[in-house]
Amino acid sequence: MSTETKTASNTEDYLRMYRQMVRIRTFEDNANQLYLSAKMPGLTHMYSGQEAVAVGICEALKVSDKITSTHRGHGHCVAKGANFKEMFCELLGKEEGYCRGKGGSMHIADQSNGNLGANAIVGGSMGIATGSAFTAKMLGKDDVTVCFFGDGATAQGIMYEVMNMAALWNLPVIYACENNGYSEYTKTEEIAAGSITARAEAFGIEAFQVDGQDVLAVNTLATDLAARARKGEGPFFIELMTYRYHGHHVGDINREYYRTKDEEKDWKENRDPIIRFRTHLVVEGLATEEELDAFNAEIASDAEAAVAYALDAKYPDVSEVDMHVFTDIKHALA
Amino acid sequence: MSTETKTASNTEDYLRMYRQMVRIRTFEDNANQLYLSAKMPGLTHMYSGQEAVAVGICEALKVSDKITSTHRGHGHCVAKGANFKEMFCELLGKEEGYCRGKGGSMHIADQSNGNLGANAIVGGSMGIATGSAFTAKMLGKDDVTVCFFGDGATAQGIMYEVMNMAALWNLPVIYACENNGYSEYTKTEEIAAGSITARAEAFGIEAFQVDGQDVLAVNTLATDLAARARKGEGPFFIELMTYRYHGHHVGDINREYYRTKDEEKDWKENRDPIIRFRTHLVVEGLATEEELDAFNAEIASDAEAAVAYALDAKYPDVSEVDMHVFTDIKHALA
Amino acid sequence: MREITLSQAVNEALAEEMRRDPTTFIIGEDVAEAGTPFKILSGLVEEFGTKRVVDTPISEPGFVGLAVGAAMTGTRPIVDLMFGDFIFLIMDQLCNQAAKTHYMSGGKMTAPMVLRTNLGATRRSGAQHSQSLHALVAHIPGLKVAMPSSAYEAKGLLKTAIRDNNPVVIFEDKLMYQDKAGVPEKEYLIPFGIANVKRTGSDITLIGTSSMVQVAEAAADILALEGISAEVIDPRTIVPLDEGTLIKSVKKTSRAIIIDEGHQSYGITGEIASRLNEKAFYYLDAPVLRMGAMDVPIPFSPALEDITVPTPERVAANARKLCAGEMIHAT
Amino acid sequence: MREITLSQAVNEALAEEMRRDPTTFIIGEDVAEAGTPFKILSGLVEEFGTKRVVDTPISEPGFVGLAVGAAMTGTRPIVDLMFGDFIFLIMDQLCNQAAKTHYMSGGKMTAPMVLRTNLGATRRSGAQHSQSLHALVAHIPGLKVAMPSSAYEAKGLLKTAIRDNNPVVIFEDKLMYQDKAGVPEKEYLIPFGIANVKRTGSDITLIGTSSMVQVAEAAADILALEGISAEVIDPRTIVPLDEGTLIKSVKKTSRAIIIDEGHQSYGITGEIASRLNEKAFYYLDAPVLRMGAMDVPIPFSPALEDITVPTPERVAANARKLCAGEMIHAT
Ligand SMILES: Cc1ncc(C[n+]2csc(CCOP(=O)(O)OP(=O)(O)O)c2C)c(N)n1
Ligand SMILES: Cc1ncc(C[n+]2csc(CCOP(=O)(O)OP(=O)(O)O)c2C)c(N)n1
Ligand SMILES: [Mg+2]
Ligand SMILES: [Mg+2]
Repeated sequence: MSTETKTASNTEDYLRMYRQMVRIRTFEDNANQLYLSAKMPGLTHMYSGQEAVAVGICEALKVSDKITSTHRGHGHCVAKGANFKEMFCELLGKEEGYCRGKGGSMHIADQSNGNLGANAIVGGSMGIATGSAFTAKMLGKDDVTVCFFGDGATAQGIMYEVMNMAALWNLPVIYACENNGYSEYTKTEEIAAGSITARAEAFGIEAFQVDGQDVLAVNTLATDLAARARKGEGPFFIELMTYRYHGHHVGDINREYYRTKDEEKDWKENRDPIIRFRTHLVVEGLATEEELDAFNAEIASDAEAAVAYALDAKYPDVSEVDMHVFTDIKHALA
Repeated sequence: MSTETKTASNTEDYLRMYRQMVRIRTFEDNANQLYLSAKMPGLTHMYSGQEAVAVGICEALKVSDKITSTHRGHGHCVAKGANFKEMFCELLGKEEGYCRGKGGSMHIADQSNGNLGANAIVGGSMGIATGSAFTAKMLGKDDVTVCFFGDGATAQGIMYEVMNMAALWNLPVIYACENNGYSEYTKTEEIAAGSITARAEAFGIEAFQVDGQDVLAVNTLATDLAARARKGEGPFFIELMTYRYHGHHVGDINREYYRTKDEEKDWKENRDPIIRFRTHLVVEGLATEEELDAFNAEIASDAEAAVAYALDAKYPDVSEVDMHVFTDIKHALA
Repeated sequence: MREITLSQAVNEALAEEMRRDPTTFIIGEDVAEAGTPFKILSGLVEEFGTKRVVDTPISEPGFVGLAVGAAMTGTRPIVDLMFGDFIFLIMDQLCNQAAKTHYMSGGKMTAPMVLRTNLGATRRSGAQHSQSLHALVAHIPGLKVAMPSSAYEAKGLLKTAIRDNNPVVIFEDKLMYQDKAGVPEKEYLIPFGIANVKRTGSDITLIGTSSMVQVAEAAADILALEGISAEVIDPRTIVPLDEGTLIKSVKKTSRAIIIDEGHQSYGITGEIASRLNEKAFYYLDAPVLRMGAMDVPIPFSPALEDITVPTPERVAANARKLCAGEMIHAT
Repeated sequence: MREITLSQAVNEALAEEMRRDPTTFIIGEDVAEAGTPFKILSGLVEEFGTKRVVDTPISEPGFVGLAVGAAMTGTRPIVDLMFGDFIFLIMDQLCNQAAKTHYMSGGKMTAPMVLRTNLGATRRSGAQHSQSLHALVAHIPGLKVAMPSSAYEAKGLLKTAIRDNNPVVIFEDKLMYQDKAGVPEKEYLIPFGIANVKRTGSDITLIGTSSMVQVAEAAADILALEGISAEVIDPRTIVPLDEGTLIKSVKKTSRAIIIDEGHQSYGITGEIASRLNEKAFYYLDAPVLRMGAMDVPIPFSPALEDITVPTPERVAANARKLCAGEMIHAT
């Protein structure tokens, strides 16, 4: 995430985008490994394959800009500036996690970087994002809010309710629909009639469709829309065409009944956002293979260290169980 | 409501449409009078001004076709075939009412004529209407369901949820949006961004806008769409431009802060659906002024008799209070 | 002390708090020019403008969700939910989101919002506009729930609610909007979690919520004529609940009736009665009785509606029997 | 008797009823090919086709509303709500519409639908996927509420629910989907409103719902070793509630604990405890205790989550104290 509002047009920005995408992929590979080795409580939803969406968008934002995230939220969290250590601690339910272990993967939040949190209710954060934009407008701040959600979430009525209000009141919010072709085990075309972008347009909202595997295309569009939203020209809607590499969640292993291995292979081999961007960087002479490999290695060892730390970290004390129910009552059950 | 599916192209049909519109207006004038004379419990929402919508549509339907209605539901109820007597009894909370007095104005229903009921939750019947269409399709019946709702109800998310499903599954449902320019004390343009018909079109639903004060235009369109819906070509969406003459409810007397008397006058004098249709009937030689006056008089006396009957009718016995909570438990609190 | 209506009291509380804190705003349907169908908010838009008194489309889940997000990011929304019955529409935003924000974030985020809505039957409004649904939100950890019993409480509790950093739901009795009570001109707040002993007595404790406090007081008047001395207590907030004051009273009187306008079964009377039974067990001379609304959808017909809710006469009748030892086992 | 899992029992109930009644259909998210994320419905779409096992978009209010309308017009929808926590999203359709249809129409219309959903924590699923929200629907007149405690009940109650002409909500414990129990091959139904005395005892009555019946039984085992004889009762349905059986038992044992996985405050334990207190007052030797889930959003961390729900050890510990007369006033 950049500290200034600008297009990511120089090498430094590009390399940060590359690194952030690799960080997400690396985080997810480690999280998946934790699941497979039965070290992680519960299930989690992998973001791998969609990295260009989170990174392309978050790199267009300031720290004080807000995002709302989803059940598939690790990518947004990393892209908006979170650290591995607190993230892994949260995934393992440890006290040093972003939410002191109380949230877990589906509720990870990082307020210091403007991430208002993942959400386990599909569509559950659409109101929150719109309200965040309302705050910005009411208090005269120039913050923009990006609302991430999946294609499946477009079936939730609340989306239309808040788009209507955002449009009526010109709120600085960008609705970012990550269309990865599936909601759980169902293809998008089976659950979405008509056109997703037309649904936003019907409310008078400018809507765009963009290749979600092309980080620069995403970033260019997001940078432009964020700037326009700051000027009061919002809201906007983006449909980002992307793909998730893993199952719906880490436990969704046998998925041939709903999508073919060939399809997965095609996306991974021919449209991977990291490979594509890496090639671009090398071809354009912005980085060498060696430099990029060095980034990868550094990120891998960062992740390894964070995982090891988190595994060893302590759980919250049981006395925390009734803390934070209310802001002003230390122990709700005392 | 005709017993056969057909266009209302002959005199008899026209005269029935005229009578039905007059019956609605007469019903409402009496209901309003009951309120003003403090004889009616609670408040009620008048349909006067919108008669061509309910009548134009319901005359395109069979008895076994279904409708769902709204808080402003007397018009739909009359148009779908209900009697004055049971209606007034219901409005007064009497045992002989359509719902034994338990529903009242906002929940009046008339299952025998396919009216699944008024609804006091704005947008609350959209799921019900869509489900009714689902039944027809699943059981292989050729019934069509019309879902009546106001412009204000287009802000409820459930509308988009059910339109999506209706479109995906080609359900025989017609969404009939009565745009009377206001939801309560707010103008439609202040609460509806973009275009209402475009919102349906975005789901791949064919949408139409029609003059809701022209009963023949409404009836022609509805007849066509009902026939197409029966063939599996639905769902459809109609926006009917209309106007309510009274306040939001009978108690909404001083309304100049939200709409002018001139505006009301203009609609009443220049676009009244009954006056317009009456002129048409006379000009085309389908009826004489005298014949029409005779209808009016007959309806007025019917209404008068029904009101008198209802005022005298008895309330349900107090033992009914815990009946009908469950179908199989006679007294829920026994 | 001057007397004003509950509706005016609410209006004053809002105006005072909005003057004090520029981050507060009102949001809901027809709250601005119309001042709500109950005309409670009249005048506020004139003072604070449409930026802070915001008319919404008929999108309850949407505008409550918006309020949650606004609250999380630095403003203090005061949501107007026109009828308490619409709470069914917004449970997800209120209970899955607002109520859990602080906890799920490990204390890092807050959602300081107020949801003002109403309860109460006998207005001939039918089953979808007459419910008293406070039990539903009281069951969800993370929400505070206030139930003012007069104009005085309505003002003081609302002001406290607006300053609270937690999501608060406040239920006004829509039958009481025009009822007057003494309300000081000087600013005051009523703290949450402190019950109000409206009248002291020695034979039986009558615990009422919202307008049932008045029913309890009327019952106490009837009982007084018969020489039965009833203590009347208004918990004021059901979350947090001032258990201590209630238990103390019951230990003294040995008998209690809880009176509430929510449906009786699986409602709040069971919770309060259970706590009294658990914590004052050996002091009780009779079972703690509960009087809620009947477990039926509220019927429209006046002939039926009026018998669905507790009345002073019925409360007095039950109290009489309890005191006479005729209800060793309630039926 | 053969043993099958709760998940298989549900699957069988659905298959049998769908064969019997061609107007039944299943509707919900990922119910067809995927057979739900819990794989409960596997095989049904193969037998009944996608016309009767209907995958929906992620539109809970929409498809529940659709089910209400379908039920009102001649079909019998069986709605699959993936997580009980999503009930917040559909309260309006369930409680304002389905629950009131029969009553508001004066008995002329019905909404015979079943909403199958689940409850239960300790699955490390976080605060929005771990709630046990049956108290909310139990409070609303017009809904029946079933809470199967094993595969046997899951099948028998679900079949009854499908044939019931009222809207029924059935909560399965998601932790129990793989638990096995004896289930007859021969068709059977379990009537609503009849509690099941799982084991007889003389010292204390343990009333549990859903998987808390197993917790109660495990507690009874612990207590038996100490010479305390516990009666364990499963109400099976909380609406209607078989008050008679519960009261009879408590009159015999003089002590009771209600164990439930919903939040304790303003939940179902208060209702059941109150009814016992009211109707068996002079038979009680100790206050009726309640053990619900803690009044906190369910935390993700395993270190915290496990202590939020009742355990056999804690039930036994409370029972022990009650029987020893150490809890004249519970704390
Ligand atoms: C309200 C609600 N309904 C259902 C679910 C279960 N669920 C979790 S993720 C998911 C699919 C979401 O699809 P999409 O929005 O496309 O996001 P993706 O998983 O593809 O990233 C579903 C149905 C939920 N968590 N919340
Ligand atoms: C869910 C819900 N929100 C709000 C209301 C209060 N209300 C009743 S009618 C109405 C306006 C409806 O406007 P519209 O749909 O245009 O219908 P009209 O009254 O114009 O016929 C409102 C806000 C309600 N009954 N239900
Ligand atoms: Mg998706
Ligand atoms: Mg309107």
